[in-house]
Amino acid sequence: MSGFNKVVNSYEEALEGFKDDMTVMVGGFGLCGIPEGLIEQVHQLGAKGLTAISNNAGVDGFGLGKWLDKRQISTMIGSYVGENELFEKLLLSGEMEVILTPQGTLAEKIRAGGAGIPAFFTATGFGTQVAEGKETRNIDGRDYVLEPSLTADFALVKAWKADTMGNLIFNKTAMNFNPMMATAGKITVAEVEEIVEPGELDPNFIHTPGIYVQRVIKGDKFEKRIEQRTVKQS
Amino acid sequence: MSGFNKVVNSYEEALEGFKDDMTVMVGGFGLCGIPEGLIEQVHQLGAKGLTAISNNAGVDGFGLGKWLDKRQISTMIGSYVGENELFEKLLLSGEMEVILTPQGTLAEKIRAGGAGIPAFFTATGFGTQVAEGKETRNIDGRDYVLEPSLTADFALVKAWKADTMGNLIFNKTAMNFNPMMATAGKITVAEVEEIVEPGELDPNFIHTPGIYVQRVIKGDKFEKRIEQRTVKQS
Amino acid sequence: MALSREQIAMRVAQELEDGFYVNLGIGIPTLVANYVPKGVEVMMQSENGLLGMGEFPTEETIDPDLINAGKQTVTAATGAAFFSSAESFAMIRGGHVDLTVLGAFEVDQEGNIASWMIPGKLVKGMGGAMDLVAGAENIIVTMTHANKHGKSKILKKCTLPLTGAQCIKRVITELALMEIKDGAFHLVERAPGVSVEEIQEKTEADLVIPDNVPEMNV
Amino acid sequence: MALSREQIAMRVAQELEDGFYVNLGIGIPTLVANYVPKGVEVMMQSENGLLGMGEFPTEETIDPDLINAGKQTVTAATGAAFFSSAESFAMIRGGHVDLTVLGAFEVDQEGNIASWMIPGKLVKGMGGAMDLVAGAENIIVTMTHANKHGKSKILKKCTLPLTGAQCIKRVITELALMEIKDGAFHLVERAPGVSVEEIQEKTEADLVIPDNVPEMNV
Repeated sequence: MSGFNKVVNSYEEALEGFKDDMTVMVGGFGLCGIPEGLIEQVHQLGAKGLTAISNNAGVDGFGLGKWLDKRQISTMIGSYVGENELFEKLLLSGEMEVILTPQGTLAEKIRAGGAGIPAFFTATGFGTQVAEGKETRNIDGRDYVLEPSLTADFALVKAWKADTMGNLIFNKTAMNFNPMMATAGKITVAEVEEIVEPGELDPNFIHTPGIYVQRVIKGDKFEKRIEQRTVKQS
Repeated sequence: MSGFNKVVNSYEEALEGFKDDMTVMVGGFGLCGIPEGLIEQVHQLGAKGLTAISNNAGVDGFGLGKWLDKRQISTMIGSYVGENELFEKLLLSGEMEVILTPQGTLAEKIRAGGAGIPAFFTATGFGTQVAEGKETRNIDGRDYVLEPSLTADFALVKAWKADTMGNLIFNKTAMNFNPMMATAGKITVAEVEEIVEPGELDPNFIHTPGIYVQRVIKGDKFEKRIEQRTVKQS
Repeated sequence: MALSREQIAMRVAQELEDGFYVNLGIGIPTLVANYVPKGVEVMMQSENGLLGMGEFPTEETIDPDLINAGKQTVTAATGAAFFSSAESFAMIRGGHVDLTVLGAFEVDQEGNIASWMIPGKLVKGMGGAMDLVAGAENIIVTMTHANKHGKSKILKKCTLPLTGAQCIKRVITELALMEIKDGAFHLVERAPGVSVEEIQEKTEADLVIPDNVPEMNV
Repeated sequence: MALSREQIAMRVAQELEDGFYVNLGIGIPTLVANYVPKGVEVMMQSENGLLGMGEFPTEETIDPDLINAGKQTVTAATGAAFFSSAESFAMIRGGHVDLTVLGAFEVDQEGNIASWMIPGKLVKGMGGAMDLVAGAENIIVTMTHANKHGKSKILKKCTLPLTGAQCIKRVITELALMEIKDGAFHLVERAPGVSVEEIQEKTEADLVIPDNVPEMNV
């Protein structure tokens, strides 16, 4: 078998080597573009003490909410708690460490991690709690905060289509954090809706080149739950 | 006319406001993916004292080589002199200031400029001339150099297709520096091979969203000179 | 009379210019999209990765892969583009968005804004708000002038954890449009029928009042 | 006998593993692509924005928009991807490329490399070389052991401006394969028929020679 065939055939194989106390990135914005099957598998595995990096933490009982149910996360790095009551409770009680990070800074920290940039300056968060304990600097008259990058042992991402070599494309706003996270995982696992042969994706329009992806699994089902179902009055 | 129609009909209009002593980014890698008509127009205008940011400086008499002919560039920021004799001569004689910058650092400095990141750390160039006079820092056991970002008064880029709103797609390796430069110009002008109506480019596969692009011009001809014509022996 | 939420949105909408790329926050800012002036076209940026947000879908066209930053199902406008969160915030942080409209709990006369957290009570996270206030040159804050107990939210100094420091220049409330400069709020317009005295009374911050304060045209 | 350029490339090619993403520099490194072992598939990264570089085109398929980092016209392999220079160097700087092969003027026993400039004589610019040596964990330098006047280029300390500091661990010349560790070159293999004494003589650097130095299999 070619060394470039990244396809695995079970969730067990997709998460081989996943252990307690690891750092794991999980793609998605709210419930849009989350790797549902991989999240479920981590839930099944029951791994504990995780540092989870994800913009949100799902909703009660779905998405990363499942990991919260089992208290699998010891540290959560994200930007938005939202309407997740258990998350808010664990945060306020101090039962789970939560590092709230501005959304754009979070995205850039992950991109930087994948791109070998250990730290960068951003104006975001200067003068706020986010800057506490961090180096700040005035550059050309503006104040900035130095933000270190983020990487992870595993990055779990959701893509629309993959070829067997791990080239990925995403669909609409289900892209969100997935492409950056794909670059920042030591092991990046992509859960996808469709796997095609190499050459079927246009090389001019690959969102994530296969070099970043170690494993590809075809999801067995995607619930794609909608958080705010808004429709036009006709 | 809609405020989103970025199409201009002449090179004069495309470069309106272009003046002496400005900083200008020019896309392309070697002669691949360069905005030929815009380069020619700057040559015609005869603007002097330019700070030019471009990976290369064309070849003798073509591409940015034309600006060298007229001594239009006072400072050149690029990564590779290559086979451009006049460039090498102006560099060695000190007639033109040349800031040689590692290619990846150059690309990242431009991306950072467009993304509002004023500076970032990179291991590239540590312990070399490139790091001279720059802050260095050991982070988690590795040494890094602090690199400030780059922006420009004008960014001149070459794309394959644009819609009238300035959404761009690039073709193959003619992409190179063009997408980052498009984000880093106060005025970004895209010279393209084809202009289509909004909605004709798939929103899932836009390389450069129109928000970065102020003007679009359909190039009247592209010579697309090849530097190293290599073919397979059959 | 104090402006309704819709009227606040209408007044903000008057600031839209043809060709503007605009980011609208949740709440009143979202309503601004309903009052885009005739002859003006704007493109809405949604920080989860969409430039060119369209109207809500129908039951038939609803797509769970296409939402806005408020997690509502939306459509893409003609000429839209999708991109990653890193690209989206490159746009925002890099100052490419022409106008940002967002809500707040408090704003003070130094231009500080608090909008994301009430210690011990409400922790929603800052989401993209800190990036938006740090990245935009042109920000309009929409908020109520005072809380339901009548306590002013237009302050000398914010009491809640900040979202951004010294970044706010314009605020529109149900009572007034104010600009922040030189360490004070400057009254620019008042809601129709609202007196300068009422505004003064509900403003804890230093308020500079010019001789003539025109009524808003809403 | 000293290795030919092709033989150096053949020896380097033995380091390729199935599934490797590889960046090959200009010169001898380019030749490595011709000797990929049977049963091994590799993808070539070209730093101008191509992962999956294919063979040269025919006169019919030549495309000025499709070149490699050496500015040669190429084709794209099945499963290739095109991307920007920023993305390309994110791959390189981020350590995602499995093997980088590049040439040098000088290498020293601290792992420093000089490959981009000869003051007063040759200024080509560093191109992507500084990023490649800083980004890759696994680098092989191919070079001649000495210059045409017999002066060693395997040095105690580089004399030319550096491309990277303390980043080189393996060097293959026409005479030997050496590893750099603990501040010295370690002789690992010698070219067939080349004596340890000849290598020692042409090496200015400290050279650690084990009891048994096998011949390369090329």
